[in-house]
Amino acid sequence: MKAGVVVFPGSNCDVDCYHVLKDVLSVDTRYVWHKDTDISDLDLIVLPGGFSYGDYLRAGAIARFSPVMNSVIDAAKKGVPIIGICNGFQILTEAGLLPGVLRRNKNLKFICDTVQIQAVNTDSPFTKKLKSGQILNIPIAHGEGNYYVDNDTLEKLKDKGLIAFRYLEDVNGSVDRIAGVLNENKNVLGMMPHPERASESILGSEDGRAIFESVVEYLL
Amino acid sequence: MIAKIKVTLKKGISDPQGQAIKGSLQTLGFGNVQDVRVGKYIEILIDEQEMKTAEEKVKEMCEKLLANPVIEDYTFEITEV
Amino acid sequence: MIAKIKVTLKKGISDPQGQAIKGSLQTLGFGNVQDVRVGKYIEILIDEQEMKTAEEKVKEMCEKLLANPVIEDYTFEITEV
Amino acid sequence: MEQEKIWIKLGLTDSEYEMIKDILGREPNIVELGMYSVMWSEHCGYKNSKALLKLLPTKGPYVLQGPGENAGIIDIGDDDAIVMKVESHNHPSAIEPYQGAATGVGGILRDIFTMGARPIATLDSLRFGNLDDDRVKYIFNGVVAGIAGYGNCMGIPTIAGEVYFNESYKGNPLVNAMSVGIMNKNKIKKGVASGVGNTVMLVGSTTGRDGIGGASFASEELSEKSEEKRPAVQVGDPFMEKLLLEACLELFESDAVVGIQDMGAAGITSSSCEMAARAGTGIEIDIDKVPKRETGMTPFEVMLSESQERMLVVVKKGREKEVMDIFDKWGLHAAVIGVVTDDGMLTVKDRGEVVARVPAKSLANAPVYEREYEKPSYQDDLNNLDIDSIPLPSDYNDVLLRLMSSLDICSKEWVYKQYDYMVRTDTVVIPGSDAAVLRIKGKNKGIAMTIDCNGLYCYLNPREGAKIAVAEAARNLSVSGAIPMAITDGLNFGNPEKKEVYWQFREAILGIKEACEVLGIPVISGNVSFYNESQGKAIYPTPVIGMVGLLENLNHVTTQGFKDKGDVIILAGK
Ligand SMILES: Nc1ncnc2c1ncn2[C@@H]1O[C@H](COP(=O)(O)OP(=O)(O)O)[C@@H](O)[C@H]1O
Repeated sequence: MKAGVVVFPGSNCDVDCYHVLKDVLSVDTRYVWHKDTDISDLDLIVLPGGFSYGDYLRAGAIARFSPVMNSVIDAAKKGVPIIGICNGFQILTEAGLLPGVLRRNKNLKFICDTVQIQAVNTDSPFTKKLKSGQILNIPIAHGEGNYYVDNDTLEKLKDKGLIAFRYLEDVNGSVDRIAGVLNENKNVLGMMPHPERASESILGSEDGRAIFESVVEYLL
Repeated sequence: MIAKIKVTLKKGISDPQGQAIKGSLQTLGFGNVQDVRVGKYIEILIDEQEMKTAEEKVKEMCEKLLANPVIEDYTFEITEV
Repeated sequence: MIAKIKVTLKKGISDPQGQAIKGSLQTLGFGNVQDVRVGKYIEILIDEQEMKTAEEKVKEMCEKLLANPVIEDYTFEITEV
Repeated sequence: MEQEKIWIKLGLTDSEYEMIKDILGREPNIVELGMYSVMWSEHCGYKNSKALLKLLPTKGPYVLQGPGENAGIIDIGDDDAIVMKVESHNHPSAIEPYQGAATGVGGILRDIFTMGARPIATLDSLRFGNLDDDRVKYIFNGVVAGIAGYGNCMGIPTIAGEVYFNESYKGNPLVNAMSVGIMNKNKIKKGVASGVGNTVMLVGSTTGRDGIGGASFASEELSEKSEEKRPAVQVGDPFMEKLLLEACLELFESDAVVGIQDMGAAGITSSSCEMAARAGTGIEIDIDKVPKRETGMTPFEVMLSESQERMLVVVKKGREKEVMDIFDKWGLHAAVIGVVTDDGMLTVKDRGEVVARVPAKSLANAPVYEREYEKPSYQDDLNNLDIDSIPLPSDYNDVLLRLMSSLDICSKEWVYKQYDYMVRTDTVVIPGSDAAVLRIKGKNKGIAMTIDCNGLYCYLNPREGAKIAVAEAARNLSVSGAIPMAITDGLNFGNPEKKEVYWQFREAILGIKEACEVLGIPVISGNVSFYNESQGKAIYPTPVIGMVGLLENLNHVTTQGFKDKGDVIILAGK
């Protein structure tokens, strides 16, 4: 299998995701420049965190129009697993691959912390190694992580089991404490917490690694 | 021509920033402030002769990029420079 | 009354956000976009009878809190609700 | 010009004006005068501090680069080198806290990556007035948000710092940012314009009217009037700088670059004259070729603009296209604006005409002053406290609670939780301990860093206070398991033309010198910020000490806090 980490102008967790896939999990991984459009070699696509285009206007709003995104949308339709972390999640919602929008944190400040999240859905490619209700210690670092969907959409997310993770406590004002969601096909995951920052014991938590391991196992 | 665009939060969507400003204004002594809503104001200079085309284009810009329809509305006016 | 306030960057102050949006609009095919400037749009509902007092108060709010005169200008209009 | 004494308005003295006339053998024109005024300002020229800074020990077994370049460098083994420097942005932050602090971070990061290093951490040392004042709260909020805004967007973790609150900083907050970078020690880049005929390029952002005169502004006391000096504050663009960082590091992979320097205070003027002066060459700049974002800019404005996110690069002749291609890839400007010459002059041309021509070295080497100093009359009184005259508290629990809730002692979580301190996934010890620790990926070693100073101690006794600051920083590193290796010092003082302030400055330097010698830790870079006064009153003398240490074995990391029930508690020292 081959994984790709997309580099938008202003991405800054690209190297962190690359490091976990390549050095920690020994997965064949390459960077994908945002202007490249041929990503047909990839079995897994990561949209990393950061501040693509400075997060100007709205987080993810400009990056969503990068040339690579058409290919990402096509890949999503074909069922290729795609994970958007933090800024990557924001880009996925702006691109319409996931419902909702990420607004400014309710305290209006950037929040960097390690929080607890709970696995809700455990039958997606990204969560299959988790147990339902399992609690993960995982870092967050965002200014715009306040997830919003209207009531109808929320009900739909619940009915179809598309909520991947919830914060144990309300950290940023997200509707229903949602920390991560899946698309209907469950091959696209967006989450605000950073599993790549919790994949090595020296960094204090290895709880995030299961998310990468799940999808690698799914693909093998 | 110059397009002056206001992007505002849809009615019913909470506005924590507006609430924070309201709180600050009240502590600053402006007790009769009842509500504050914060949006974006964008000015775009376009090289376009026809008002009608300009209007169409600006509308398209708003829908594609400038406003997020899930939570935002927009209005604009266009004037000659 | 309702005050509609626009806070914009002073002339000559660079507007990185506007530049990024301009670039994006151009790649989206709006080649005739020549400049983009981004500011804030704030609506304040105040419980005030006198237009004159309202104007004075809003001016004070702008200067004290809503705009930083070092880099920003503001304009507003007030209407009865 | 002679009648109006324009040089006074620009911040030069009569005798400095005479010196300029002597150097040139004629009267300077306005462009030249503008250039001298910024280069001979305290901020760029260090004219009041240079003589004393010479006293600091700057050599040591690990030192690869001491003071004099954009940043200092130490060797941490295996070809790895650590680059570090601290920089103040006090005056801009007093006026526009968010942008002032943000551009402060932007500036110090550029100092690091111009050396060829990738910045891996930022530290911040902050001082404000008491928080019961609304303006102080506004400044505090804005400064922290500004540091967060810039650093987080750049993807460089802000991993340690300090915050103190004291009335003396009310009108003049201190915002010092320190950056640390890592690089291969064989790939150090310097700010030199060598090789006559080589090409001078300006890369990064466009040039506007922002920040004109910022350098001389930073060297003046804050007064009511400074609120009017508006254009001297710039808006930072961390997104642009992130692209600039990546483009520069990519550029350094090739050998096309001869020298590079960031443009901070005094923009094109400082970068070009310093690069020429270091190499003993000259530079000719063509104003027409500078990409501008505003129309009708005069040569004076172009040469003095402090627009952010720009660099001056000297490129081997014929290799310009490589540079353009890399910058183009990152969506940035790269323009040829001049050439290296052999005449030692900084020559500026506008539409074919020479509008300024002065010896580069004369700009880069500001006159050096040794000011008069005198121990302040209040100093002895300050130290006359009779400890026995203070009654013992009746309720120790109450005292403990009061101490713990003091803003200077309480947890600084409110601050550092706004900073992304984990990005790059190297932060092994996060803020909240004595020093922050970063691992170095692929190796079993790490580096620890801290920034410390207690301004009150320095006010009571500047020499002892400075020694205490050095000792505290060294202790913070050693208890974290690291060997202290080098210092970058941020010296924040009042108006050096006042004898008492100059005395404080001198004492503090002597204190740092002594502590460095005893502990064997050299100073490899630093910054001086004078004129930190408001309404005629100086801040507490605040010589901030940034220190980096090496952990040869990451298994030896130790953190604060009790670990397990039953562990033995030992009080060490006396
Ligand atoms: N402005 C700041 N930015 C980042 N970290 C900070 C800041 N202020 C304090 N910290 C962190 O909080 C912890 C406690 O700081 P401080 O109160 O200065 O401790 P001490 O007095 O023990 O040195 C340290 O880890 C320090 O790095």
